[in-house]
Amino acid sequence: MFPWVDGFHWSPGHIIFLSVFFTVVLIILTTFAWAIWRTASDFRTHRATETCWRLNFAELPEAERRCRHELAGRLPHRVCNNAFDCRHCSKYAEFAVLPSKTVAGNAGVNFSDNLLYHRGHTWVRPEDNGTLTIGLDDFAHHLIGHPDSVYLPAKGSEIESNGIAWRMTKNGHEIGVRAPIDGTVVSTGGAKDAWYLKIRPRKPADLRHLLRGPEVPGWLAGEVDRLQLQFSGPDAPPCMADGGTLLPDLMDVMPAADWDTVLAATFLEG
Amino acid sequence: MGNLLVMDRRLIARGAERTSTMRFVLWLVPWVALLALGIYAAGLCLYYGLNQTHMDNRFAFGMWIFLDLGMIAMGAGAFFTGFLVYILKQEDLKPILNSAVVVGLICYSGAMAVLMVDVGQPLRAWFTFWHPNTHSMLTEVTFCISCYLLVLILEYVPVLLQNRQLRKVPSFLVFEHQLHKLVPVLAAVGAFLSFFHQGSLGGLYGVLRGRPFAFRQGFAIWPSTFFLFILSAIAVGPSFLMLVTAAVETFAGRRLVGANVFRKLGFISGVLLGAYVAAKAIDTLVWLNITSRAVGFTPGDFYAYKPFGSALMFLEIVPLGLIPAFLLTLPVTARKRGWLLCGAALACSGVLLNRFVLTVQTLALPTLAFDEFLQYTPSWQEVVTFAGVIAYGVILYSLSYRYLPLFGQTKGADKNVSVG
Amino acid sequence: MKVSRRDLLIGGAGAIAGLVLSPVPWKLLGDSSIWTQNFPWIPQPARGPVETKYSACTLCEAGCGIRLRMAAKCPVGITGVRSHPVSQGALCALAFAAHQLNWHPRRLREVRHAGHAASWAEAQAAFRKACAEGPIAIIDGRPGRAASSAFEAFTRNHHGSYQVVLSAESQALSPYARWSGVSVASLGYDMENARTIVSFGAPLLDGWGTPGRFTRLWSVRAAGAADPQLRLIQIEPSLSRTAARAWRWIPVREASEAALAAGLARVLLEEHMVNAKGPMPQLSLAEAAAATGLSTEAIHDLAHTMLENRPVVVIAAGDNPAIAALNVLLGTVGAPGGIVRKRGDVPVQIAAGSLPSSLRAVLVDSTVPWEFSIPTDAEVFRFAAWDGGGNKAGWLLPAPGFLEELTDVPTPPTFSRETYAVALNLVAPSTEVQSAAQFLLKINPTLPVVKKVIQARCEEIFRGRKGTVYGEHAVAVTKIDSAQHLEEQLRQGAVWVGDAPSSGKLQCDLKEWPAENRLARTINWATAWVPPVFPALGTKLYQESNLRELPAGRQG
Amino acid sequence: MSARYGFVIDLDRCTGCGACMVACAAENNVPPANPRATPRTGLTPILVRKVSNGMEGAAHREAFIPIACMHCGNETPCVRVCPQQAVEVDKETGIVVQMPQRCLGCRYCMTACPYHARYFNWWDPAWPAGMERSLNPGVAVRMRGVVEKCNMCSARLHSAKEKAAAAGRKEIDPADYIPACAEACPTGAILFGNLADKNDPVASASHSSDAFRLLARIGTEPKVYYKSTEDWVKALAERDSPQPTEAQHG
Repeated sequence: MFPWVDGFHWSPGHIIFLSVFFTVVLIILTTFAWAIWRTASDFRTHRATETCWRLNFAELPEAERRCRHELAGRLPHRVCNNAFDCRHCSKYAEFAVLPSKTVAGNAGVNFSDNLLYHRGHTWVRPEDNGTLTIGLDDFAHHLIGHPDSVYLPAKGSEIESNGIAWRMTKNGHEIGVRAPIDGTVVSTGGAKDAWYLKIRPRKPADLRHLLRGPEVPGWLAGEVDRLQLQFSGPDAPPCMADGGTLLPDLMDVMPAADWDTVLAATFLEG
Repeated sequence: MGNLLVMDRRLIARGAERTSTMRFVLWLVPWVALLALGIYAAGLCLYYGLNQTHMDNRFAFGMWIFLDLGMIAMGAGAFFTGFLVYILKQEDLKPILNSAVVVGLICYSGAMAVLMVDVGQPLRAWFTFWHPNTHSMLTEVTFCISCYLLVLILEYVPVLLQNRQLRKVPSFLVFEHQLHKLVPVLAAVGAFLSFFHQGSLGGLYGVLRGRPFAFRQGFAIWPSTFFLFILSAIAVGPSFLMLVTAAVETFAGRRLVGANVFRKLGFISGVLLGAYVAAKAIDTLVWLNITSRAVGFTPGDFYAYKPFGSALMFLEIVPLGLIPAFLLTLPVTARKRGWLLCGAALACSGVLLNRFVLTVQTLALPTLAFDEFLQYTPSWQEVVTFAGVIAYGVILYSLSYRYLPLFGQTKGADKNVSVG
Repeated sequence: MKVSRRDLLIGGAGAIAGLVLSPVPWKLLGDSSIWTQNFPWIPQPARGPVETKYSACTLCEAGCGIRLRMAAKCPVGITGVRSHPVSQGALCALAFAAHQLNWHPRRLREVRHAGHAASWAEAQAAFRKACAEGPIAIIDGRPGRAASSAFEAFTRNHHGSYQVVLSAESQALSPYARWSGVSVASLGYDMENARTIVSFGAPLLDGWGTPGRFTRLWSVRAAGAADPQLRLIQIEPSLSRTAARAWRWIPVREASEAALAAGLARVLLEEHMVNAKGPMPQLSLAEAAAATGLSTEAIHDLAHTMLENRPVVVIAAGDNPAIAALNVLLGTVGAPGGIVRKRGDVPVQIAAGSLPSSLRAVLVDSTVPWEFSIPTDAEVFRFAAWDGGGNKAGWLLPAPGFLEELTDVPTPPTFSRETYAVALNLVAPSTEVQSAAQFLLKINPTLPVVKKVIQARCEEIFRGRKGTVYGEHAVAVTKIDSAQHLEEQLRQGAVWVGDAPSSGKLQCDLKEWPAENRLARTINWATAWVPPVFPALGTKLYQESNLRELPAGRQG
Repeated sequence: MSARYGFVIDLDRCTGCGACMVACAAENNVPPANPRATPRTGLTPILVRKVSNGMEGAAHREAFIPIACMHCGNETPCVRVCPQQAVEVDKETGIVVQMPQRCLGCRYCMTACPYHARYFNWWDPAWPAGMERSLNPGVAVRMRGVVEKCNMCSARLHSAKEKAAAAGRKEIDPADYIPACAEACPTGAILFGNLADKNDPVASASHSSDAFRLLARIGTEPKVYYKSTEDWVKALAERDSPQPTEAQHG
């Protein structure tokens, strides 16, 4: 194996054989090490969360990747291929100016025009003091109702957009809520108050990627449809008829449903 | 119990359609039992020594070596598919890539496990690395197989990390992402290694000048069996993948890959098999008429002893070689899934027969003029140990199939397939 | 602090990686391989000063010369002694592992009475009682030893009878003894001067007589030659090892040897090929041919071949007068290359089997083969170093094992000259053992002591001024200065050999052709081997290969 | 100068007594058979095999052929295949040396050997209680799971070398080195010596017209020669029974 080990010969065959072997091992180990190093550097440069989100995004079924402009009725059909980050979307501005058609009926899911919505069912409210308040939207509230427990990040900790902002549990299901935007946590609320986090964005916040105005009802309508689809099926529990409204605390009302899938879809789990 | 159900549900990729936890457990139970038995039998062999087997001084190799060779040939699908996809850019084979990796991993790790029981002093296995004899084909095999096993594990990691729960850990997800980008490198290395050890496994017998039944002339340092084994392995690897996929499809009750993939695998397999059969035929003629005659051995010395008649050679070359080659390539049959699978099955059995003949007949035949022809039947410990390996394979594959995206890279795709 | 799944996974991975990178697993790997080289249960050879000793093998009457490698006072290897005049460096296959016998699982380690453990005191009490109550007999398997004289003395003092079990080789010589009145022990074959040897089933090349003597002779004068100086004609139903290597093999029907002898005699007499005038056998040539399954021509040719190059000697496998008679016709009895008489004379002994019916007890010496069935229902005191199994004897008495007692080695039968050697007790007895002589000595302290008898014999030889002592060098007795010196040499493994046989003094006149046709005792390769067990390494011959078969009645 | 030790075995003289087998086992501390051992799983570094000319009746002939490691001098099959150099050809003596403590027990060498002269330790070596005291101190006992074979009693060669060194001699005294089998053979059928030494009896014997080697045409240059005057025995050299005249070359 090595010159100092018994059985080593300085013969061409022996040398060639061993050098090939060592080369191969070296390549394999280098590959492995390289992957690890790249991973580490991704975390150092805060690209990790972004990468994760993009990978998970790639896993989303097309139906859940509809472009905001389609939701707002500006376009007939368009699938987002930008991980819902309109800030880097070349087409954003071009489509944003098109006229929008508001979708009628929202199945009893409330929303407010002065909140900005993230696809992970959180809303963002810019405060006068420059901080941003983050909360769960009405749709999420209808599903979860009152969570059994909430694990919020500590004051002063950083959250990154599309990373997990906070975790909640309900009936043994773990729910990770994606952060709509990055920044530093300045204070934490909870289920009892209407909001969960107040954060201070790193730089003057660019909120372009969040849904607003006509896009929201379209999006929510789609979500409700999806919910309906997921509830329908052979062993589905009784659920809202067309035009009916979403009951509150659905998870308590229909514990038998496949909540695992529903929650995964709702909170954009990959 | 309910807890188990929830756990199971959460491990299955979102939207993937899998059988109920109950049925899955019931499916696993017998295999787990078999695995336990196998571990017990292997334990006997390790604790009391190889006297537990029916091998002896003449049958120094037995059922284990034969099946190891078979398994490794079948596992060739892994490196070959990787080679086709990443090096030859046959993107349309991508859907079976993960499955191929798992099959390869099972075959190689299983073979290694059996080898560790088969050697008399497993604790000294590493001597081969420490004091290698580079003239020995077995050294080449040992080095390549262990390296390639490492490669297979590295190739398996990204698949594993795509499990729904594991990918929730950001570092794993990112690592998977990064490693995946480097898989072509691994594929290349894997192809190189497999190429050599598949060959060396053939060389194993080809170099035995003391066994004229196995000894072959060669090119450079490699006897002809070196190349025949490579050819037969890459010929039969895809066929085996087809069989595995078909089996899984039967159990899953739905198509997992497009028919085009099958046809392509079949075609590749068939063409290579044809080449192999041709090469083997020539090799056999040269060996019978020149190589073995030169040392005073006539075909009679090889084929006079039942059950190892010349019929066996014919069976290997024509019904299990030529015919499947045609079944897999001719458009008429290749279009029909049934014929395709039938061809694949024949091809696999043909190569298995080849490994059997080289391992068992080589040792059964007399060499000295006053030697007698010997028989050998494996002991239950041998059989059960190997059955345990099969069980291990089935279990690992079932788990992988249930919890990992084996067919199709995206859940979306998986869904589409499952719907369509 | 809450440990999340993530922490666990990462921790686990880290732990594994750390362990692999640490030296721990690699050190363990190294140690494990060293461990495999000396598992605790693998025996380690005993270390100790290695010395060489010479002695004589006492396991059969051949008394071959052996060289022992001793480590830590324990024999670890046995080889033959080239310079030994009788065995000439050859040994039987089993002798090479004889030093393992003393640890044989069947070694007798305690006095047993009717299958139960007993003590030497009880055994002695029982024998004393028996002697007091009635006549006893002592059966000796190897006459002429110092112990034998002790046996004879005891039987004289206690109105017992001293009996001897003769080996097959000695039995083959007994007809001549009966006809000439000379004791069997003083008869032998002068093979060195024979040019044709006709063996009627005697395994001449398979442990017959003294393994070395004839095999060496044969390999030098006969082996492989088309027309050898020494012609070996083997007459035997099956192709034995001897038959396979013989110059000629003549297959005959089972137990038809005597008939063939008669047939040959007829040819010799009718065609006046020999000087003798008779007696003529009753059997006609045709009858002989029919009995043996040979053609009359074949018998005819054989007769001629026998006489082609003389001297010729006929050797039987056992006590078979018809075959012996053939030698008388050929006039080879008392002639060079034939049956010869050794110097000196040993009192005539009677073979066992004719035991008095009313016996109180029988003492069987350890030299009597295990398979010898004692034809009496008296109380039996059986001495043996190993238990051959299926023993009926009332008393089973553990005798000294291989080289565990001081004994002398008298002339082997079949040898043409007198010899004398001594085997020391080189090995410390591994168990509480007693030889028959020691046993009797405890009962009757006036008996001759082995040590003394050996001394006496040495002095006798010294005074005889005849023969040569073969030790490191061959030294004529006349050159040795004292009896003590001679004894010392013998004790160190030398062997004394008497002068060349005096031919002539042997008269066998046959009145009539011996009618009775005793069957030749069937002989197998281990007949001479006295212990009922084989050395452990015997398995190489009969279990781990198909070379031989474990003879019936022997224990592996 | 380097020797080429070898045997010339005179089959005319071999009576198949088996002394060589037992003497070899005793010298080399080969354990006695496990109760379950058979001729196919035994340990017989030298094995005497019985052969016959296949005839019936009086024409039936038998002979005995002692088979030990042939110490092949060319392309030594076992040496080439051993993955970890547990077998090597000693340059000084031409002896093919097996190193049990290096052996992995893969048994590849056994499949490579055309003479079936290699044996696997299927069982742990075991002697009846106390008998280990009779073991030869010069030779280490092999452990279970390794291959062993005839080493030409290397232990004896070793002590011969020591003796020579002690006497200040470079070369060993041939009289000091003779393997157990050759020493034990009662008929002197097994001749041992240095084939490279023109004056050595084995050298001349190996060139006799009656001498032949087994499967010589495979080209492994065995260093064990056989001698016989019987043609049917000579014909056993090769499988396709060549004429005795052909039997020598190869």
